[in-house]
Amino acid sequence: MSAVLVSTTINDDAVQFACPPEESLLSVLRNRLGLIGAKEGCSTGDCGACSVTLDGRLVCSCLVLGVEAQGREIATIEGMAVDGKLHPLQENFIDHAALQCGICTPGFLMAARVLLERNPDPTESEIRYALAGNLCRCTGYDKIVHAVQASAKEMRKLDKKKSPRKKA
Amino acid sequence: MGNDPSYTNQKFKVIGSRVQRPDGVDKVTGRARYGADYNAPGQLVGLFLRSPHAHARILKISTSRAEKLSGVKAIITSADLPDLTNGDNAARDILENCMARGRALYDGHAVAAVAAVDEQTAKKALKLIKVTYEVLPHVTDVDEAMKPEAPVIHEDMYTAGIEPRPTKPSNLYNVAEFGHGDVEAGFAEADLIVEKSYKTEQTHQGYIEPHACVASVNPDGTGELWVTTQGHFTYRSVCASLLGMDIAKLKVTSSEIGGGFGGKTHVWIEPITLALSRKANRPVKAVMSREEVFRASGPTSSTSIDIKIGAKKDGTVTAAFAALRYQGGAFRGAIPGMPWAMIGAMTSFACYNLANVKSVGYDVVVNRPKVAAYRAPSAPMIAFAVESTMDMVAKELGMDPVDFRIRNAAREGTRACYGPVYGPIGIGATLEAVKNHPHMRARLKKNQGRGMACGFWFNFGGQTCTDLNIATDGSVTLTVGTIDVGGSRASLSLIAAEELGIPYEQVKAHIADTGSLGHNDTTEGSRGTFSSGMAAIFAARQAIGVLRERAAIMWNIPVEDVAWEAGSAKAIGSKHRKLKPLSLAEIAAASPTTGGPIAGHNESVPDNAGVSFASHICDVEVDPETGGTRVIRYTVVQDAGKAIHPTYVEGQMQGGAAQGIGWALNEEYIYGEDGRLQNPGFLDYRIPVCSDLPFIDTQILEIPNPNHPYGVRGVGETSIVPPLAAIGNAISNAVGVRMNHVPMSPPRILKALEQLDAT
Amino acid sequence: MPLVKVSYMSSLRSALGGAESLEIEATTLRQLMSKLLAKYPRLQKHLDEGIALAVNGEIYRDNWDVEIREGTEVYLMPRIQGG
Amino acid sequence: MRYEAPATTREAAALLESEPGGAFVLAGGTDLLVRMKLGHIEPGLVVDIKRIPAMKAISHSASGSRIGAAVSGAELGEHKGIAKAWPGVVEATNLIGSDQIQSRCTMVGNLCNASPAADSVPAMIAAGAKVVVVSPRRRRTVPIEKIVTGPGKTSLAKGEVIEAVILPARAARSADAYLRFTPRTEMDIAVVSVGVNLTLERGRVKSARVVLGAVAPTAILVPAAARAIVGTRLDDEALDKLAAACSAACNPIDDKRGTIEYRTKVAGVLARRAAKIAFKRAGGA
Repeated sequence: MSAVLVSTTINDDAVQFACPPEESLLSVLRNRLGLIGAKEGCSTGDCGACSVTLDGRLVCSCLVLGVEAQGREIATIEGMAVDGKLHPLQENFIDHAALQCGICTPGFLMAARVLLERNPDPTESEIRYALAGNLCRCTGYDKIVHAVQASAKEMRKLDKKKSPRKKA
Repeated sequence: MGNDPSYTNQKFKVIGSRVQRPDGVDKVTGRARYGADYNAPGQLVGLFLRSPHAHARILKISTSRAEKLSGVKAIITSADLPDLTNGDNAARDILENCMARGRALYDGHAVAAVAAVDEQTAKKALKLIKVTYEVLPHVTDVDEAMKPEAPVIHEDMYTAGIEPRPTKPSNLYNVAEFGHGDVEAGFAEADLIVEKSYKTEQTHQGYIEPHACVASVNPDGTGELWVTTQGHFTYRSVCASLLGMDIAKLKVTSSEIGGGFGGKTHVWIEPITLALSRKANRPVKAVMSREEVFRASGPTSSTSIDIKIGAKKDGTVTAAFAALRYQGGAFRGAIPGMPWAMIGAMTSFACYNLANVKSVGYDVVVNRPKVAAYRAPSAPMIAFAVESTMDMVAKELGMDPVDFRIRNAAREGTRACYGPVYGPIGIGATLEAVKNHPHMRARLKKNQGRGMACGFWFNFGGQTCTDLNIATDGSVTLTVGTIDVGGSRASLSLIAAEELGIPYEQVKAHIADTGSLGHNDTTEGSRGTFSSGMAAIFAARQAIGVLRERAAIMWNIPVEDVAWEAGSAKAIGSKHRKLKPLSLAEIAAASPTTGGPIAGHNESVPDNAGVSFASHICDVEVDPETGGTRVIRYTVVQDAGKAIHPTYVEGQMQGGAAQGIGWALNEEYIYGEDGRLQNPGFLDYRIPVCSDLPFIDTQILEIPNPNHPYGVRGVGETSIVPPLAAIGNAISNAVGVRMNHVPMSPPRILKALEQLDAT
Repeated sequence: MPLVKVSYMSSLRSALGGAESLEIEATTLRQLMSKLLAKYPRLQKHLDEGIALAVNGEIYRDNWDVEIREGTEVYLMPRIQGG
Repeated sequence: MRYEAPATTREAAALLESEPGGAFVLAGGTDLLVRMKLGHIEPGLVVDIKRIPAMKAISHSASGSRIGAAVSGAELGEHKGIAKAWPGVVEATNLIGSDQIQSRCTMVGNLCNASPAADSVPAMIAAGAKVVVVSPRRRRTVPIEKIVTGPGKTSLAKGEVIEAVILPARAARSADAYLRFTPRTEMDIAVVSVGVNLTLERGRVKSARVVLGAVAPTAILVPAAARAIVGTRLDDEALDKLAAACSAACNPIDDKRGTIEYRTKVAGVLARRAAKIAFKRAGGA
């Protein structure tokens, strides 16, 4: 089991690591790079707690090999707040009590961010299906859906402010 | 003032406001550290070898080949764990559950554990351990286990609670009876009697974070344990006693907890991980896989229940009877004196005012994992049976089910089915709220139906120890020993701020490790905010006493002349008119020269967390061709006593309801003929996903608990009790079938529909 | 000293002399329990397994310094736990 | 375990052929990594095909579509042309798992995992899809239904790798649909599933293919079910016959996900519903 050297980009930073080829990206993030925000809830892709993005697509990092990251771009929860400012989704998850124990929260935030990037004005049903790959056992999802709805609204407003011409 | 817990009906400044939780930023940025997020220098990886058999004698465990594998540092079997339990049956059961002693009692029972330098080595070592089993006959079903021909799991198990004591051992370990009046006479009085039998399958708490810990034991007998738990003080005392350590020499630090719901009130891998560390003389980290969580932690009882209810034409229930058979896994109840069926029996008819009532709980062992508490443990199953039958009686009487329940609801002065007489309680108020709720008047379409049901839970207080320290800038540290499972750090900070008269933002609550406070009971029984909240009130009041003394020193006046109002010391009396009030921050700033740090402390046993009631309304839509059922609208009405942080109270209600919905429709342990668990994963153990649920509406009622200064009652558990029956009743109203087997999964509903068509 | 009516779950009946309830004089729960134990030593086994006391419906698992008033009913029930 | 990420299909095939131990293709990894994690397999070699351009490409024209074996479910779903021509195939593929799984899973992976409950397989068989199988020395085109031979088993020889799925040209007035039953709305495995593909002529079904999933060791094409609706306007009688033919074709097992009785009954229910959807999509009224 010889380790493979991998060069990749994580949260816009160039990163190198060595890992055995069978090691999951989740394990690399958590155990080699100290990025503990992605959580291991099942290791079989059924809970979504380990969600990160790989070249902009949402994936379960437990179902990606570390070696597959070669030359790719990875984003994790640790990169969501920029320059010390929380992302609107992060703000709203706190404001709306969309978390209790919080173990699922990083995964939900990653999934919700991808959703809103692709669909800035989702219906309740679209939100529920987009988040169906993330299990939460504390909240009954109620306040999570509300937080995503509030974030979508806020982000659309911000977007309009940033590019007022779009409106016309 | 002082330490009087009586309700005072005071006006609040910050209590009831929806502030941000102190752990929020850490949790949305990925910085919060859970059980698996800690590493100790030089740590080893701990893994467990588990029985593939439901019941087997362990003839031999050969570890020699594994021991020789390079990188293996310690192997533990029961031979390494002398029985130090000294006749304490409950402790011995815990020890045996953590590591099989001569017999494997269920699929997944640990038989050995390994500590090695890395996961790959540890996995290899597990494969090199050779266990020779003699497979024994097994039984996993509760009714089968009670049959005379069933294999007897424990040769020394003689049924307790019946006289004369049986002469033969059996799987029935306890019988407990509750009730009052004369049920036979009550049934004779009835115009109508409905009898029905029910079954509920085993469910799991389904917390997303698996059990995880890092243990480090030193040769001098001291040790540390980092662990995800609902009760680190309890883990400390249990682990220390099983391993022969001094309690005070084991420091347990609780991580953030990724859900527990009762499942993290008991130890599983922790004592063994400590034992591995002790043997290897290195820190050991052990994390359960999801499969291990399902196979070898503590799910609920599966049950079999008979109900009989008699009523008069006017809607008065004349008698009620329940027989409850609950399996507790391969062992007696989780804690002494607490068999699961007994608890179920106690809660059975607690919502009702009954002249004649009897509930008998039969506790049974089977070859399944040791049952643990799950949110209002034992109550949802019996509530499913009772509340389903109540609806059947209402229907036969031609009465509205809500009116029927209101007519029979327990009230102040009612003798509860579990014995005592109630003080002020909220069941009637939740039922009236349901009756008047707009949800009850919403239109339903074809194949849709509405159901409602009630639920009860006790709630508990317990041992509590809390510190409050004021820094020199006037900010306040509140140090508690009850694990925060749902936002209690925010609620407790609100309480401290309320008492001190300062803004919420000025208080920071922490969970202390076991070295920093006296014993705190586990966060169970909906006690976190209730008991630590009470202790926070008293600690704050003690600190206020100190603040007044310091102000008196600063002013050089008698302390009796100093009052505490709105966060400041005020000098009372006309002679002190010139003295301007001193704020908490000003007094704190002067503290180094007025006597040193300012603190308050409280240790107490705030008992009587106030019983709690809830009534739920549920609409479902059933696909009559597939039996698929969707919950389309859901409303929770619950008495919270006083909601300290209403948003988090809603969160408890919604979370409990969602768990109940999962239990009702799809969640179940499925055992094969071979006694092995077939669905130990989140794919086939189907907890609700986001798209399965509607918004869950809540209505908080506030009927003050007379034994808490603010009127707080426990709120965390009751909400899981009514959903099973509410959904069953809704299905019945949607498509006309009375489901008596939970989960009410599509195949079961379709079968019931076919049988209905056939008749 | 107030006269207290003590009732209990059926499994305690034989340990407590066989009647459905009994009366005893006590000012606190602790005093009540020590008097009961003195009179009915078989109660100790049940106490070891866990007993909680309900005073007018309010359940006390540990805090037995609660004062009892005249006419109070004390109910002996299992000491249980939640999740 | 060795990891290789070759640049061509032939290289991939050569690597798979020369590995003496267990050699596995890694596309999305959503089944492979689970099996590795649970200890069901211990590969000696994993060949990642995502860096092979032919495997990542989608082409679509009037003469048919070619979907590379490493194209993810999400990428397929985003291809408007294929989604319009083969809504049933695309829906079925998009039902595999959550959004997270969709980012990675592939039709070919779903096929080669050889689960009787695979979502995309009944829809692909109904569509008359074929796969391009490449070995170090040759390349052949095989109908989908010839690939899976039983639970977890395929007809692929050592050194063979699937490069792409070929969907035929879409005839006028034709459409497909796929339905499955799962207890949850998402994150679930089909208890029963049905793919229907049909072509209309003057308002009547001219030809049809009906395929059932999760009711037999492999997905099964049910010619009797197709016959039940050919020549009809999907009146109730035809639908009843369709349902009966589907139920009759079932050879399911009792397991943790469903009973024989349940699967048999619901196969017919879903077939009716799927046929109606396909009929409507094809312009039938």
